[in-house]
Amino acid sequence: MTLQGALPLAILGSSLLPGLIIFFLAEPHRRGRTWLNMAGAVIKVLLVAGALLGVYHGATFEVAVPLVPDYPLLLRLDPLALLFVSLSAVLWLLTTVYAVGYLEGSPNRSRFFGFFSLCVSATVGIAMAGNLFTLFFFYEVLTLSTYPLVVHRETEQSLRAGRIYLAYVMTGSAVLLGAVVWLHALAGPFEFAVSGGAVDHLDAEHRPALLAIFLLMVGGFGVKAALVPMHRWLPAAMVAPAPVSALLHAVAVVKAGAFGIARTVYDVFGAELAHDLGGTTVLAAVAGFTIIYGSLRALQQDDLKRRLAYSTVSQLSYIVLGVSLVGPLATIGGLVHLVHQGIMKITLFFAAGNLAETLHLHKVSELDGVGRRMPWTMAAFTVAAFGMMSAPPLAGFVSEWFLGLGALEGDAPWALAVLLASSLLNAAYFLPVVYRGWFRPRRGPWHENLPRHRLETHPWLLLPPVITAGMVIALGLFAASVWSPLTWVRLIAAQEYPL
Amino acid sequence: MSGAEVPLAYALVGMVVLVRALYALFVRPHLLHKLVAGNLAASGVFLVITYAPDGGPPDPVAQALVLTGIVVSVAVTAYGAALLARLNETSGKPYLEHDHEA
Amino acid sequence: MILALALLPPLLAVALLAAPGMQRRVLTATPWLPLAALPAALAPPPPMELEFLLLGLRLGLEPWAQPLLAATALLWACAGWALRHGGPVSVPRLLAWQLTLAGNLGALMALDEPGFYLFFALLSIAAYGVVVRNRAARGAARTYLAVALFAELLLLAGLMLLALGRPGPTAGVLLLFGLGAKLGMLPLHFPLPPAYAATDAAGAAVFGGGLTMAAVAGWLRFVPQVGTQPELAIYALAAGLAAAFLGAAAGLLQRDSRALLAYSTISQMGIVTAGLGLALAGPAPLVAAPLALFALHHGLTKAALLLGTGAGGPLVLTGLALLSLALAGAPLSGGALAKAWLESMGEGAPALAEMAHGWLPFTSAATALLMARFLWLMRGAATRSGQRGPFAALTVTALAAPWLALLYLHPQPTELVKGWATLWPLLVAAGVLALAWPLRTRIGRWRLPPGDLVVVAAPLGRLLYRAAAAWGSGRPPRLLQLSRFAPRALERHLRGLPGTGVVLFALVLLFAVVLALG
Amino acid sequence: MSGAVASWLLAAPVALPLGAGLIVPLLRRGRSLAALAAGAGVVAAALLLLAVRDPDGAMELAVGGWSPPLGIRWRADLLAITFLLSTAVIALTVALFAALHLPRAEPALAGRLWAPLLFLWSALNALYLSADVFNLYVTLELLTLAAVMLVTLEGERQALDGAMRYLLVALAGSTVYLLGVALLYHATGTLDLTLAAGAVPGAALALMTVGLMAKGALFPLHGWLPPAHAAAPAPGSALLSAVVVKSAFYILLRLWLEAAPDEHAGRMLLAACGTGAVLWGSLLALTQKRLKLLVAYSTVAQLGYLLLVFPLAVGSWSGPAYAGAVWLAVSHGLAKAAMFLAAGTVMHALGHDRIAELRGLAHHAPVTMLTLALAGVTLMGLPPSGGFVAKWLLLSAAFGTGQWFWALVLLAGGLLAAVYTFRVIGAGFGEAALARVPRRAPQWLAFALATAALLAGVVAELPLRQLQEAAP
Repeated sequence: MTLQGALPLAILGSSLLPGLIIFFLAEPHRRGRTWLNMAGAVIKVLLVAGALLGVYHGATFEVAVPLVPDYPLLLRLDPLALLFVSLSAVLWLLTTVYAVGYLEGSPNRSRFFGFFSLCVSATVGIAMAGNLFTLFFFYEVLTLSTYPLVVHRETEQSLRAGRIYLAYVMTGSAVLLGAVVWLHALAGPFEFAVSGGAVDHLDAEHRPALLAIFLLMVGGFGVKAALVPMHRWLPAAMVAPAPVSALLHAVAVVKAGAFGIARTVYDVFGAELAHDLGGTTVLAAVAGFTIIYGSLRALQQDDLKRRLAYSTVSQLSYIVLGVSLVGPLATIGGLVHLVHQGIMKITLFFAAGNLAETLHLHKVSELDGVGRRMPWTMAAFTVAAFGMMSAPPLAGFVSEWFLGLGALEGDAPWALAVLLASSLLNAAYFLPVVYRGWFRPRRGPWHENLPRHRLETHPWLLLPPVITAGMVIALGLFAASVWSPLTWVRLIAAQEYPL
Repeated sequence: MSGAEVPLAYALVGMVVLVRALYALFVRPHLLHKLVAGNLAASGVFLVITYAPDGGPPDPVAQALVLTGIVVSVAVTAYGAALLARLNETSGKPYLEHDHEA
Repeated sequence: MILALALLPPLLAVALLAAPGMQRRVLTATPWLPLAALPAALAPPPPMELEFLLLGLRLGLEPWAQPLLAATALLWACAGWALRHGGPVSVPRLLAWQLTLAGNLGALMALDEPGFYLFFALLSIAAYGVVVRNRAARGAARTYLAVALFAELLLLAGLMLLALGRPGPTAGVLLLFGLGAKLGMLPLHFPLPPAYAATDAAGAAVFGGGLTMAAVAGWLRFVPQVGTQPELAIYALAAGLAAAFLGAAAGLLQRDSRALLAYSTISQMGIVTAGLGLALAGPAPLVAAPLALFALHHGLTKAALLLGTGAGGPLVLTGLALLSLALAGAPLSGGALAKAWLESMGEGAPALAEMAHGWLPFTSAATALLMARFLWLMRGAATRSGQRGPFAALTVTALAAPWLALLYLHPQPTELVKGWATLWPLLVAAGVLALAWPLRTRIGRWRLPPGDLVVVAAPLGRLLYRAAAAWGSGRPPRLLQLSRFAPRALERHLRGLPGTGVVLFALVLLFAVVLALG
Repeated sequence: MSGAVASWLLAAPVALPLGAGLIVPLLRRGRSLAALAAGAGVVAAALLLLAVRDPDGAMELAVGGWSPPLGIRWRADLLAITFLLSTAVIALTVALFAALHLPRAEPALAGRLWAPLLFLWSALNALYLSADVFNLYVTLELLTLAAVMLVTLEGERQALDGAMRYLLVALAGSTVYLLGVALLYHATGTLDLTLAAGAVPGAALALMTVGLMAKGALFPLHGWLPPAHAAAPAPGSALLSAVVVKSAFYILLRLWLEAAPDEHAGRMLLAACGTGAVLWGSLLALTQKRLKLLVAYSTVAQLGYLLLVFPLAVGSWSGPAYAGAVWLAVSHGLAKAAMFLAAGTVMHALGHDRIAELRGLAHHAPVTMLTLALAGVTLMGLPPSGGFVAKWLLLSAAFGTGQWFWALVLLAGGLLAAVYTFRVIGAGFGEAALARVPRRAPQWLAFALATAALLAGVVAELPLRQLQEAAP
C-alpha cells in the first residue's frame, strides 16, 4: 500500500483503533484510557497536518476498499474533506482533554470513550468519503455510535431523548438511502466530481427524477443538519454530557448533515445543475426559515444548553444557506462557517459545561455575577457569543461578511436581511447571558460542585474553552493570512467555480 | 404388479380425500382427529401419485414415491401420537390452547 | 507603522486588565493612552496595508481626517483624566472604556469596509459599557445598545454593497442611517438624550465628542462612493434641517443639562446631515473638509460642555458660556468659521444650496437659545474638585483647535472670517430671550421626557422581546406510539389452526389463479 | 480432483451429524464433545467444498450409485455450499454455546439436546444438497420432525402446545407440497428441478409454494412460528429461527428462479406476501412484552424481506438481487442466532425475558447487550453489517427495475426493525441487580455471531461477485 493510500486509513485508524481497544478496557484503567485517547488524538492532528501540507502542494491521497461490487469504500483527501477533517481532529483533541476532566470519577467511562472515538472516526470517514456509498456508510455508523452517548446518563429523560434522536435521524437516513440508491440506479456508480457535478451528464428527461432525488437527499441530510421541521432531536439530545453536546451536537453530527448537503450540491449534482433544477432555491428558503425560527426559539429557552442547542439549529443553516445561494462568495461564507461555527459553538458548550459542572448552574436566570467567580470561563463564553453575533473581528464576522456578499451577489437581498435579523436575534439571546454574568451582582453563596481548585475550576475543564476562544479571535483577526480556514475555503471555491 | 390402468377416478377420489382430510385437520378440535386426518390427507396424495392414465408398464418411480411417502407419513403420525400423549398428560386435555373456543 | 501604534496602548490596557491587581494602574494610565495617536495625526504616513489582518486591513488618513484624529485623541485624554478623578470605576467599565477608545481611533483610520466596520462596531458596542455605570443607567444603556446594534446591521449591509462594487440609493440609505444613529439622525435619535443623562460627565463627553466625530468620518469616507442621489439628498436635507430645529426645541424643554446637550448634538448634527444632503444632490465631488471641520468643532466643544456638567462653579460657568457662544457660532469662534465654510458647499445643486444657506443662520439662533437655557440650568451647579482640570484643558483645546485645523485645511482661512453675518443670529436669539423672559416660569414648567420617542419605543421594544420569547413555547406533539396499537385479535386467528387452514386454502387458490392468468 | 473424494465431501455434511446423532444418545459422557467433533467435521467439509468447487457447473453425487429419476442425486452448487457453510458456522457456534451454557442454565436439557440438534443439522444439509423435489419433501419432513423435537425439549405446556401446532401446520403444508410434486411429476415425468425447468405447471407451482410457505412460516402462514420458537431452549430457537425457516425459502428460490424463471405475476404475489410479513411481523414485534417473542416476530418480518427478491431478480438485475437476497439470508441467520442466544443468556440472568424489566443488563451483561445491539444493526440493514450490503443490492434492483414500491418496503422494514431493536436496548440501561450473573464464555460466542453478521458486510465483495455470476 502506497503512502497515498495509507494516509487516509491512518487518519481513520488513529481514532478507530484506540476506540476499539478502549471498549475492552476495564473501568478502572483510567490512565491507560486517557493515554490511548490523547495519543490517538495527537497522532490524528499530526497526520492531518501532514495531509494539509501534502494537498496544499497538490498531492492526492486516495484509497479504495472493495465492499459491494462496483461500490468500493473510497477514502479521498480533497480540500473540502480536509476542511472538515482538520476541524474534527483539532476539536477532538481539545474535547478529549475536556472529557477526561469532565468525567472524572463517573461510571461507564470505557463505554463512553469507546463510542466517542467511534463517533470521531465516523465523522472523519464522512469527511474523507469519496463517493456517496462511503459517505452513507460512515453517516450511519455515526448515527448508531452517537446513541449510546446520548443515553449515557441512563436516566428516563436521556432514554427518551435517545428515542427521539433515533426516530428522527433513522427516518432521515432511510430517506437518504432510498435517494442515494435511486440516483445510482439512474447514473450508475460514480465518485464525487472534483469540479462540476458527477451526474450533470444525465439527459433532460431525468430532470424531474433528479429534482426529487435532490430534495430527498437534502431532506435526509437535513435531519442531522437540524433543518426545521426536522430539528427537534437536537434540543432533546442536550441531556447528554457536556463533551458530547460540545463535540457531537455542536460539531460532528450536525456538521455531518451540513457537509453532506455541501457534497450533494457541489460534487454530486454540481452547483449549476442543482441551481437549474430549482433545488437550491427550495433549500435556501428552508435554511432562511430555519435561521430565524431557531433564533426565536433560542430566545425562549431559560436552560442554557437548550438555548445553545436552538442557536445551533439556527447557525447550521448559515452553512446550508451559503451552500444553497449558488456562487463563489456564498460558498466561501458557508464553508468557512462550517469551521467557524464549530469552534465558536464548542467554546460556548465548554463554558456551559464548566458552569454546570463547577457551580451547578444550568439556567440563564441563575448566572448573575458568575463573571466574578469564573472570569476565564465567562470571558471565553463572551468572546464566542459575540462571535455568534458576527461582531468583528471574530470568526463569525468573517462568515457573515462573505455570506452577505454572496447573498447580494446572488441577487438574494432577502437572505442578507435574514442574516442580519438573525444577528440581531443572536444578540437578543446571548447578551442577557453576558450581561447577567458580568454586570449583575450574585446574591447568596455559590453551590460548589467540585473540590475548590487554585484555578476557578478543574484545569482540564478550563484549558479547552480558553484555547477555542483564542481561536475564535485568531480566526477572525487573521482571516486573511495564508493559514486561515478562509484561505483554504477560497481554494475550494476556486475549484468549484473555476473562473 | 400388473400393468392395470389406474383410472382418473382414483386421482379424483384422492383429491376429495385430501381436501376433506385437510378440512378435518384444521377444524376438528380433538388432536387425534387432526393427526389421523393428516395421515389420510397424505394417503389422498398417494392416490393422486399412482394415477396412471394409460395402462402401460407400472411406473417404478411413482411406486417408490408412494412407498417412501407412506414411511414418512407413518413416522410423522407416530411421532405426533407420542407428542399428543405427552401434551395430554401435561395439560390434561387433548386440545390446542386458545383454538376452537367460541 | 505609527498608525497601528496609535491603537496599541488601549489594547495593551485591555490585556493588562485581565491580570489581577492591574486595574488601579490601568486607570492611572488611562488619560495618557490616547496621546499615542497624536504622532499619526500630526505626521501622517502613507496608508498601510495589513493584508494578513481581518480581510486585509487598510489604515490611512485623508487630510481632513488628521485633525479629527488629533482632536479625538485630545478629547479622550481629557475625558480619561476626568474619569480617573470621577470616583470608583468598575473593571468592566474600564475595559469598555479602553475598547471604545480603540474603536474610536481605529474608525478614524480604517479605509477598507470590513476594517471600518470592525472599529465602528467595537466603538458602538463597547460604548454600552461606558454608559451602564450603575443600576439607574441600565434602561438607557439597553435602549442605546438595541438601536446601536440595529444601526450596525444597516451599516454592515451598506458597506457590503460598497465592497461588492454595487453603490446606489440602497447603499446610500443604509450608510446614512447606519452611521446616522450615532448622530441622532431622525428618527433614530431617541437613545442619545437618556444615554447622555444616565452616564457621567466623562462618559457623556466621549459620546458627544468621540462618537460623533467617528460617525461623521464614516460618512465622509463612504457616502461619496454612492454617487449623486437626488432623492436621498432631499431627504437628508429635510431630515437634517428638521433635526436642527426640532432638536433645539426639544432641548429647550429639558431639565437635565446633559439631556439638553444631547438634543443640541442632535440639532448640530442635523446641520452636518443637511450638508451631506447637499453633497449628494449634485454631480460635484463632495468637499469633505468643511463638514470635517464642523464635526471637529462641535465634537470638542460639546465634549468640553459635557465635562463641564461634571465640574461646576463660577469659573467653570464662564468657560461654559464661552463654549456655548462658540457652539452658537459667535464671531471668530470655531462654529462661525465652520458654518461660514459650509456656505461654500453645494454648487452641485444651487437651488437646494440657496435654501439650505437661508436656514443656516437660524440654526445658530436656535442653538444660542438652547445654550442660554443650558447655562440657566447650570447656574447653581455644585463645584466638584478634580473635574476642573480636564474641563479647562478641553475648553482651551475646543476654542483653539478649529483655528489650527482651518489653517491646515483651508487655503485662505481669512476668507471665512465674517462679522455681521455671524453676529445677527445671536442678536435675534437675545431678542427672543428678552421677549420670553417674563414667561420664563411658565415655559419652565413645560417639559419633554429625555429622548421623547423613547417613552413609546422602549416599551414597544420590551413588548416585542417578550412576545418573541413567549411565542409558541408549548411542547410539540409527541411521536406516534406504535406500541399502543396491538392487533392481537387478528394474530390469534392467524395462529389458530382453523384460521391457518382458511388462509392456506385461500393462498392455494390465489396462487393458482394468478399463475394461471399471469 | 477424483470423484471419490468429491462424493465423500458431498456425503460428509449429511453423514457426520446423522451418525453423531445416532451415537450420542448411547454415550454416557462426552456427548457434547462427540457432537462438536462432528460439527467441526461438517464445517471442514463445507469449507473444502467451497475451495474445490469449479465455478461453472456443480459437483454431483448419485447416492448409492442409483441414478435419477429412481435414485437420489445430490448436487453442490454455489447456493447450496453457501447455505451449507453458513448453517455449519451457525450450528457449530450454537452447539458450542449449548455445551457451555446449558449444563449451568438448564442441566436437564444438557444431554437431550444433542440428538435432535444433530438430526436437524443432517436433514438441513441433505435438503441443501437435494436436487429433486421429492427428496426435498423427504428432507423437509425429517427437518420438521427434528425441529419439533427441539421445540418440545422444555417439556412444559407452552412448549408442547407450540410443538404440536408446528407439527400439524407442517404436516398440512408438506401434504399440499407433495400434491404439487405429484402434479409436477405427472406433467413433466421428472422430479428434477433442472430437468423440469420451464415446464412446471401453474397448479403444481402454486401447491408447492403454499406448502413451503406453511413450512417456512411465511406470512400469512406464520402463526405457528412465534409460540414454537419462543418455547424452545435458546440453542434450539437460535437454529430454528436462523436456518430452519430459511430452508423453505431456499427451495422457493430454486423453484421460482431455476425451475419457473418467467412467472412474473406469481413473483409479485410472493413479494406481496413478503410485504405483509415485513409490516405485520414488525408491528407485532413492537407489541410483544417478551424478548423471545419479539425476536421470533422479527424473524417473521425478516423472512418477508427475502420474498422481495422474486420480482426484483429479473433481467440484468437478477444477479444483484439474487446475490443480495442470499447474502441477506446468510447475515440474518448469523444475527438471529446471536439474538436468540443472547435472549437465552437474558433468560438465565434474569429468570424471565420481560422486556419491561431488563434493567441492569447493560451493566452486568454488557457483552450480551452489545450482542443484541450489533445483531439489531444487521436486522436494520445499517452499515457496516451484511444486512446493509444486501439491502443496498436489493434497493438498487428495485430502483433499477423501476419497482420503487418494493424499495419503500425495504426502507420501512429497516425503520421498524430499528424501533423494536432499540426498544430492547433502551430497556437494558439503568442500574439494577441481576438474579444470576451469567458466565462470560457463552456470551462471547453470541457476540462472535453478531460480529460475524457485522463483518459479513465488510468481506462481502468477493462472495457477492461470485453469487452474481452463479445467479440462475
